[in-house]
Amino acid sequence: MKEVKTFQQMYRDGHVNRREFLAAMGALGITATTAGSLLGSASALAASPTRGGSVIFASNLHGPDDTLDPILGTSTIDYTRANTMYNGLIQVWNDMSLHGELAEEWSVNDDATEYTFKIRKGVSFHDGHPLEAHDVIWSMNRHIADGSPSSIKSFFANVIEWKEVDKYTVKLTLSSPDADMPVKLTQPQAKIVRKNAMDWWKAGTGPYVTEEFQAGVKSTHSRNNNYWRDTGQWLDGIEITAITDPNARLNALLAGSVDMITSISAKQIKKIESSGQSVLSVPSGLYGGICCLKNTAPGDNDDLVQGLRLIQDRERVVRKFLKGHGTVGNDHPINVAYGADHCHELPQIPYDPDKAKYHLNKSGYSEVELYVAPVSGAIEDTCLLMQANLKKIGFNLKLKKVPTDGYWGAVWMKEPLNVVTWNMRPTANAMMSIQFGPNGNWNDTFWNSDRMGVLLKDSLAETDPAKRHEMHCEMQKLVSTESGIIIPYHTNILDAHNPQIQGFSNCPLGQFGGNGWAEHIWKTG
Amino acid sequence: MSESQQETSPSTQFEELPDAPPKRKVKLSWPGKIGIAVVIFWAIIVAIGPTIAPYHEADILDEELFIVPGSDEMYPDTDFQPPSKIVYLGSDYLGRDTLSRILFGARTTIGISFIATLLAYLLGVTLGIASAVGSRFLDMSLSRVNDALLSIPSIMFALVMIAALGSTIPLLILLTGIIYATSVFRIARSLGQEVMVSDFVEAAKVRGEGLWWVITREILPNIAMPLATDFGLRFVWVILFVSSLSFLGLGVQPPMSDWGSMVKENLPGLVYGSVAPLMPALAIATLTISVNMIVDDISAHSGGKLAKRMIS
Amino acid sequence: MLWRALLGRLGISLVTLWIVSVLIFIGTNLLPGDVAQIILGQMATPESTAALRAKLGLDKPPIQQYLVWLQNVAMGDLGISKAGLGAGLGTPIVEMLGPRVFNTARLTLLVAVVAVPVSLFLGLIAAMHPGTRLDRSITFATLNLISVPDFLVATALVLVFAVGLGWLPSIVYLRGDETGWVLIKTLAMPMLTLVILVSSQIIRMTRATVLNVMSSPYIEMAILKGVPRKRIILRHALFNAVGPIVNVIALNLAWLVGGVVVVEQIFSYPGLAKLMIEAVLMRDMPLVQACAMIFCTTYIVLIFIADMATILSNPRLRHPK
Amino acid sequence: MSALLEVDDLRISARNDDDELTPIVKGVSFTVARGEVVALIGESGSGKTTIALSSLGYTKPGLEFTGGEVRLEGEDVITMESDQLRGLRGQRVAYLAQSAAATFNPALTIGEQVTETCVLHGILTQEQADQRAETLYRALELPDPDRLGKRYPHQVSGGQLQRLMAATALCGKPDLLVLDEPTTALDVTTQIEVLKAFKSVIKQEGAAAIYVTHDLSVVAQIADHIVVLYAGEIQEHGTAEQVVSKPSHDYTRRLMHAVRPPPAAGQGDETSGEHRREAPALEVKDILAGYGRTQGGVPSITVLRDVNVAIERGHSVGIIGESGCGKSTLARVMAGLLPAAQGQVLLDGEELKPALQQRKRDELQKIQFVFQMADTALNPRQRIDHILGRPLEFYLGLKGEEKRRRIGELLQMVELPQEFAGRYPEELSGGQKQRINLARALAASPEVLLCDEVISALDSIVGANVIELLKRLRKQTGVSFVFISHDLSTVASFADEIVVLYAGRVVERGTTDAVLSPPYHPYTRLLISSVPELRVGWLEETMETQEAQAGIDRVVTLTDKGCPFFDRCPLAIEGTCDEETPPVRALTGSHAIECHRSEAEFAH
Repeated sequence: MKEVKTFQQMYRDGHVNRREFLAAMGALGITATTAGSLLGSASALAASPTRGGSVIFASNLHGPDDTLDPILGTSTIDYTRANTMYNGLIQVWNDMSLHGELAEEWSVNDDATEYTFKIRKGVSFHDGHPLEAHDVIWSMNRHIADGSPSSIKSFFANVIEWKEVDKYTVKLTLSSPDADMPVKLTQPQAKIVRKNAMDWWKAGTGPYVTEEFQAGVKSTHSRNNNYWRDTGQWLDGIEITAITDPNARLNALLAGSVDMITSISAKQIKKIESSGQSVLSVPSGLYGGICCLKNTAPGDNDDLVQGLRLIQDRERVVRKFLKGHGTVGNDHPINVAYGADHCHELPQIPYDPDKAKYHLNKSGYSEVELYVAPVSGAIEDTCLLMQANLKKIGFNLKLKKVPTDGYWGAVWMKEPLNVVTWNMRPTANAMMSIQFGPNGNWNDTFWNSDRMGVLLKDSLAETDPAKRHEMHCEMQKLVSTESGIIIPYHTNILDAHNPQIQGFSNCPLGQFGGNGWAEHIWKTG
Repeated sequence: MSESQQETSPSTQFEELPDAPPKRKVKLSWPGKIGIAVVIFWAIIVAIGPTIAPYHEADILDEELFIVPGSDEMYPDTDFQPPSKIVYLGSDYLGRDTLSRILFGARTTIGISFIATLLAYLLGVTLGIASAVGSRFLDMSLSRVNDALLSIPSIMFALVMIAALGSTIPLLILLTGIIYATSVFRIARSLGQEVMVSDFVEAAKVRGEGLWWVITREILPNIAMPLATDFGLRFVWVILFVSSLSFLGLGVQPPMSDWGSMVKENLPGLVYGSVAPLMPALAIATLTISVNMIVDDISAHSGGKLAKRMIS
Repeated sequence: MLWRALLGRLGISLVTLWIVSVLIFIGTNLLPGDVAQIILGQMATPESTAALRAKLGLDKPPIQQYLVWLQNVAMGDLGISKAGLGAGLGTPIVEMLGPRVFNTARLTLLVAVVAVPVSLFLGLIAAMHPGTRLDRSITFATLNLISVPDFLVATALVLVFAVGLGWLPSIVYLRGDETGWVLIKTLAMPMLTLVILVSSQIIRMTRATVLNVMSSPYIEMAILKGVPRKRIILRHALFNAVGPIVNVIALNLAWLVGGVVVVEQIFSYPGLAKLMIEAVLMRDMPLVQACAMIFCTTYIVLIFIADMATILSNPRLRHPK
Repeated sequence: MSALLEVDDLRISARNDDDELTPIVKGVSFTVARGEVVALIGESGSGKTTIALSSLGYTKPGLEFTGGEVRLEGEDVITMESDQLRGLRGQRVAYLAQSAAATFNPALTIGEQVTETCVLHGILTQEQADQRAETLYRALELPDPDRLGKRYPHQVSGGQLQRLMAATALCGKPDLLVLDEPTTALDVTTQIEVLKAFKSVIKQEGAAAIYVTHDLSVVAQIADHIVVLYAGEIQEHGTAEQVVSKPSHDYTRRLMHAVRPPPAAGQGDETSGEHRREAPALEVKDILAGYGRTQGGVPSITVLRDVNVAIERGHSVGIIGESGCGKSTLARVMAGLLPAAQGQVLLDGEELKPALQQRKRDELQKIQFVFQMADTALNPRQRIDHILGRPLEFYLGLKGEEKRRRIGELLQMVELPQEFAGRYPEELSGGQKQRINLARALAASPEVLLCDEVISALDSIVGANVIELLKRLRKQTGVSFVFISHDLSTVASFADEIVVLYAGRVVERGTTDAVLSPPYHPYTRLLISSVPELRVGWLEETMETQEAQAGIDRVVTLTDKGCPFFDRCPLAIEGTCDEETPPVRALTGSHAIECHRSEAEFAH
């Protein structure tokens, strides 16, 4: 819209103030949320990056098990620290494309069992040591060692060996073909550290150096003046902490105690914006869902699952619980955020209590128990709404609320009905194969389909976009009708920050643009 | 008062004078009376709350209910709505009726607390009296274990146990009962010891009465009244404790409402000026303050002895 | 006689502490899940679990585990937290506790410094003028305050001072280098909440104890000797009320160290109570045990000090016949 | 003499919760002249303390002035402001309470409490006050006067505290002293000391005094005027001589009647031999008993040693001694409440197990214990019929109508109306409770009744009535009595035999006549001479005749060797009495004295 551009220009030049800008956008029929982001980009237009200043970042979870060791990372705060301190071999860009980071380039053999990485020259660790092949090999071997505590150990189950070819060349041999290996190497756990590092503080090559670290409290970081690339590094210092309580976290931002907070809830957006803070809402494939185990009762009953699909008031969930910061789910993980692989032709599953009632009656059940933990922003609310709606049609859904801790070990993939949340993966294929592939580690509905296996394999090799789309459509249809997953919504990645801080990317793979904001953002004024 | 007829006395003109003025009956002052009224009110709510509630505690109200006539907004906000004719005390974070949830929650919160307090008394009084009448060794062992339990912060104790055994209502009651039995134990023990050395217990012992008779006929009737007053105090602590636990998220299963978790789940509404978190908090406060006012009033009559025991 | 009384109390405290250690050990071993498995998480294989179990000494019989633990604790070695353990570089718990103990101690001391004098003053004022409007308002206010949940007090204060007036930050965010006024302002909200909660208890107790003493014959005698009221309270009554008052102060201080979970949670204050909750949630057994031992020891030590004060304030024991 | 204090139509009422007033003092008038001692005498409930306190402008909580005036040198103290009252109290009018042990603040030093008033009122500097206190300590014959001020109340004895109380009162040189039963809680030997000290100090200081008591014989020693009170009204008012020798009012005569004559031979109640059997009903042999951990048959605190007492069937044995001498412990040993460390308890010649838990029910039935304080001996939560019914049911297996009838008989026996069966103890007066207490013991149809100070907590008239009742019961039932008391005249009027205990040892025993007539053990002699007589001038006479040293109260302890009475005994032989256990000298009949001195030496 031309008008919008004009107003952005006017705002940047100081002809209109913030309130007038938002009012004008309202007059143009643009929703407040969109207007807010337009305002953000207007600011981005207005200011060129400036050097200096420091920020305080508050994540949603921390504790005594916070770690600087990349392979142990399990939470946003660990990933954020890893991205601040270290680099990986390969990185993923906002458009989900893969690019070399510490690997200048890489090559793969035909059956995807051998990879060769060229290590970048002239990179040095924070303690001054130069980066060489043996550092890469040592770092990667930590994932495959016996009894390795790596949280992504299983990603590398097919690794035979990492081998030094020369000082700057590393060769990886796999026992089975794996085209997704480069994607796995973008994980924050797969960062490269200096060989034989004992003390993680100086073991990275990343944009910021750790000054202080107290598990469960905070860490502080200062600019790495010998960084190997120029990505800005605008900030002088970064402080990373967490505030577990969501209200306290929000209050901290509002009170100016911190500059960035992760994982805000959609309900807090109104308050944040009306208080002059900025919201970063990045559409994503991230979703919350309900798993019905197909290998056990009652999930093996197709009518029951169908009934539960039809009782989801998806529109209301997105409207009320997500306040519009998300998209309606269609019981498969691949939403619009996956771009071309999303199947827009697939009809949307409606909210239909009558049909639901029909299927539930047919299922023979009048009562089931669902385990709920607050694993995803709106999942509890969604289940409560489902419960209330089921009550109206005479079906008793019992909710068993359990804490998040221990949930993934004790409940998920164990109790017949449970809730789940999945982060977005770089590709639709990666997402589908992790959760529904024949050999998927985390086939959390225990649904096995040979057809799915064939499609996953073929689609990887298929180069024709139309055919590929067709295959993906078929997979999405299969999952949404036959598997045990119910996906009522996909939620945007929601974070909030002080409007003085700018330069965030909209990579949907993690908080604040995939946790890797440290070297890009800057603070004005 | 004195009606002795002493035929042997030289004159009946001078009767034996009473030792002390007759005991005054407990008469409540106005805060005590208000307290009783509020407690009775909540007792009635516990009995009939769910039947008079306008909605069910699980009901997430339809958006149509909130459509303002003449407005073209089809999907008005239903959460954190201010009190109105549709929702007398406003709506909560999910768009449920706060009043209905308080009415339903009374049963959960008061019920759990009451049963837990009863359990605490059962345990505490039994062991406390056993300690008071039992051997030195028994007393010593029970007292030390009790001291040890007392030294563990109660919330922490509950937290570890609930983490260990899962959050269910029976466990909640059991834990609360055990935690509060420790202080009941101390009171019952000291009261029991006091009565135990009294002459009338000695008299029963000299008579050759068995332990059971001494406990049930001599000791219990004499410590019943102070224990009853203490029950009120303890009940208040238990309500607060159970509320704190549910505030920390260790409580009943959704959609059941209890007052502590209602405060917790609606806390975000505070910044929007919603009354949703305040209403259940007020419900707790009215009940606890009332019970305390009654206890205060009664113990004012018994010479503040109770206050001395409150320390335990 | 004095020494016997003191040694007796010391003995009782030590026995209690020992029972506490047993209870804590049993309690934490009730927590489900094998610590080794929890540490290894989804990566657990039978061999790696067994190896880690051996490393942690979990393969030994419970009594032996307990004795080893007790011995270590007695030597000041609280063990290694699970945090970072997998990499072979577990964090010694003593190191982890350091800053938390400091934070808790700082808040406790600040609260005590304000609450104790204020509540003694108010409690005595109320006791000196029983039945007056002043006394009744103090009594009524404290009655209400001890009757409401702590989270209500905390949220009400946030509503007024942080959201409404905007004077104070609604959470504690400590950079670590705050001093003086900035520190006070940063800690103001939890301090205020705790001061209110703690003071109500101490005020009521002080008042009740002093009034109780006031009904004793020697106070009536002092009145009949024409001793002014102020002197009666401060010299005659207070000296005899020391025991219970010190006791209630000790109990409240113990609560400040280990019982303020809700307040630490609401204000996100990195204290010991919050650490223990986090440790419980992560099944970090050594850390849970260490925290619990700290809480219980604090309680027992404080009560011991209170008992000592009571014993020492008793001239019968101080000056035997 | 000009009137120092005028009490004019004084009225005081109690206000209850319903704001209703109950009159306590109903228009009392009297005056106190300078240098004069006026006694207020009456039983509990007569309003005597309330009237006395009004001279300080004070009422106990719950009471209020409703009329009249109390004028001190013409100024009404009732209407004084609190500032004026503070100046009045302690400075012009000083108060001595009944129990010094309770009225001394345990947390402050004696010196501070004695001198507090005059320093606060600015009469003396702290230094002057300390000096004056020391002077007073000397005048009151208190030990260690120069260091006494630094000590705490628990470090001195009860009698000393009572005298210290006088020092406190006198320190500010008040015009008027108010003494509220200052000797009631003391042993006779101590009482006489304290009375002596009070009397001389009052004379020395020239102060006027109001002396409150229920004991006429004490009053006779110290008062110039006597005011007899009953239920808040004056019954009789006159000089001491006049009231004591020629009482005009009925109530005064009743009070006089209740005063037991001083102990002397011939008062004992000789029992006929009709119930006599071979073996004594109850006998204790070579008892050694005490408290605390027992090691090698010796408890850590030994209270009784070498005690032998036999109670013949139908006889009553009085056990007498000062507080702390072990007389209650002896009763507890007999009852089995405190198992003796050594020695035997025999019932009808059969040895009983030391502890009552091991004794058989019929053995328990035969020995019944009557507790000292009826207030605490009756369970306040049980009705009288329940209290009396339980032993009937427990020992005799009575039930229903039979039990009810027997309860009625018991009530009749203790002269209480039948309707008392439906009442609770708190609805009864002290004397009535004591009767129920007795009836409960009788309900078991016992052979031996152990009466532990059963009348010491009662007023004189009530107590006298209870003694009468006991005498009658003894005749009716033929039960043997062990009668424990610190009051020699009470024992003398009731017992056939007397056992004198001193510091856990039997120093003398024999028939009442034998014990109460020479030869005496030196301690018995002291006891007998200490009992005040109901005549003016007795105190002065006794003070001259008595061995001053023996009267001084000491902490009485059971010594490991020698005679425990050594340090008080006027006849003590240095080197013998403190080293060797005195021999038992058998005299005529069953009379025996434990002493190193020969019969001839203590016969005078």
